[in-house]
Amino acid sequence: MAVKLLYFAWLRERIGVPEETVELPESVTDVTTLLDWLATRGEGYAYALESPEIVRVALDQQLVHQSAQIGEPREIALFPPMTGG
Amino acid sequence: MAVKLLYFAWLRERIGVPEETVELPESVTDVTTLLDWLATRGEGYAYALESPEIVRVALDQQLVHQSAQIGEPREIALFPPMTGG
Amino acid sequence: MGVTVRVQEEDFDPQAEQDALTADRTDVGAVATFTGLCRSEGESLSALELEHYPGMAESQIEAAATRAADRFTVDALLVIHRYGKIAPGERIVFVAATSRHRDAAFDACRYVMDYLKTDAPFWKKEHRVDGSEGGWVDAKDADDAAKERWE
Amino acid sequence: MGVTVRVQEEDFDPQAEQDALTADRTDVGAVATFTGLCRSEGESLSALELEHYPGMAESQIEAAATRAADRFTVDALLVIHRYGKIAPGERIVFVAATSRHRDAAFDACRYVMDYLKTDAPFWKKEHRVDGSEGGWVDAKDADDAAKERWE
Repeated sequence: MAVKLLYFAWLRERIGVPEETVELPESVTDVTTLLDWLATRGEGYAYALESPEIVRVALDQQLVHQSAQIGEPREIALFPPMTGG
Repeated sequence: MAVKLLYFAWLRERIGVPEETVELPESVTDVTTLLDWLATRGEGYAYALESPEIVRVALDQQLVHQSAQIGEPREIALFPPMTGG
Repeated sequence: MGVTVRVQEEDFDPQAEQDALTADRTDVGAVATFTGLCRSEGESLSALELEHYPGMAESQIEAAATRAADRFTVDALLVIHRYGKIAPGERIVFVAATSRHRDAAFDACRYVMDYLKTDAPFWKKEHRVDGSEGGWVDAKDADDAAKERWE
Repeated sequence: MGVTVRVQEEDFDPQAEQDALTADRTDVGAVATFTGLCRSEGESLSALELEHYPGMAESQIEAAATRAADRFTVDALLVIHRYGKIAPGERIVFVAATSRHRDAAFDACRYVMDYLKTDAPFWKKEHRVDGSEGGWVDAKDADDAAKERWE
């Protein structure tokens, strides 16, 4: 499944690109397996995801828990805790 | 003792004057006896003070309880509950 | 920490007042304001006429504002309260509090408003659209209760 | 009850925005506002650069504002949040709530600010006066706690 990944703030800086389209492998079923797989994609990814528990994930702009199933979203965003206001 | 009395809002309307200087009799020692005495000064006063418990009193611009001694203030103000803001 | 209180008949410019509190400052992160407007009460009122006790009005507002500024660590706290005849839609009162953080600014603003309602010597006479004599606005039990939440 | 949310790079005129909410209205008694300003952190910062997630930023703020407007019975609720590079002293965020009574206006304003802090996808990068690379502003536990008071 091809899906658009978006990265924000220091996740974007560490990974090195603001967005990319990737083919998710079968092993990726929920947010945890997504982050595990992404961390294997290179040094920047590993650095960005060294503390996966603090990474926030939104599927089609809806914030989800790390146990959430991925389903078939059009876009997946990864970002640090939000600091609005 | 001569003292300036100030009246506000519907107390002013009922009494008919915004202020006056009066000589307080010896019988007036605290706020309660002040209001009792004032109520005897005429029809407007009696009407204004028909429910003395809701009248607020300030001695030299300091709000006091009805049990407060009068002392020797320069001015005494009588008014309804305040509705600022 | 600066407390400013003005009791005046004329209207004012809230944004200019607020901007003056933060001018040349870069340590203020939060500005909370409250503006109280005259309501027409279902288009029945043509105006409210605010009577006040000069001198005591200023000192009572200053006392509440000073307590708020101390308690909530604000940088600046401004209160402007008008008197005289005020038409529906016009400003009656304005409170602005500045602080490093939002909680202090919100709390100070609200504290001042809660105390103003019951402790500031103002009284409001209604002027009716139909020309009949309006009454004096009654004090509300809800305003006494609002004040008590700070005690 | 109208909720308006704008996410934009350019600055705005808070008084004009506030006046628009009450224009031609005589049933609004209370307007509470909050303005969040960029702080220099002891003159160490030259700017904050706000990154945001377009689309989700608007929808998250709208969700919080709609909950606030329903829960506190406000007439109008406006939120403007800027992104891009913002210098110390400049506006970052503005919330204005109008209502018949002050409690609803204050509560709605504060509720929106509390949720914005933790639920709106914005991130702030520090630009330092000395030219060194600044870090990203960390999320605060205090902001999580502030949000929880509404739950």
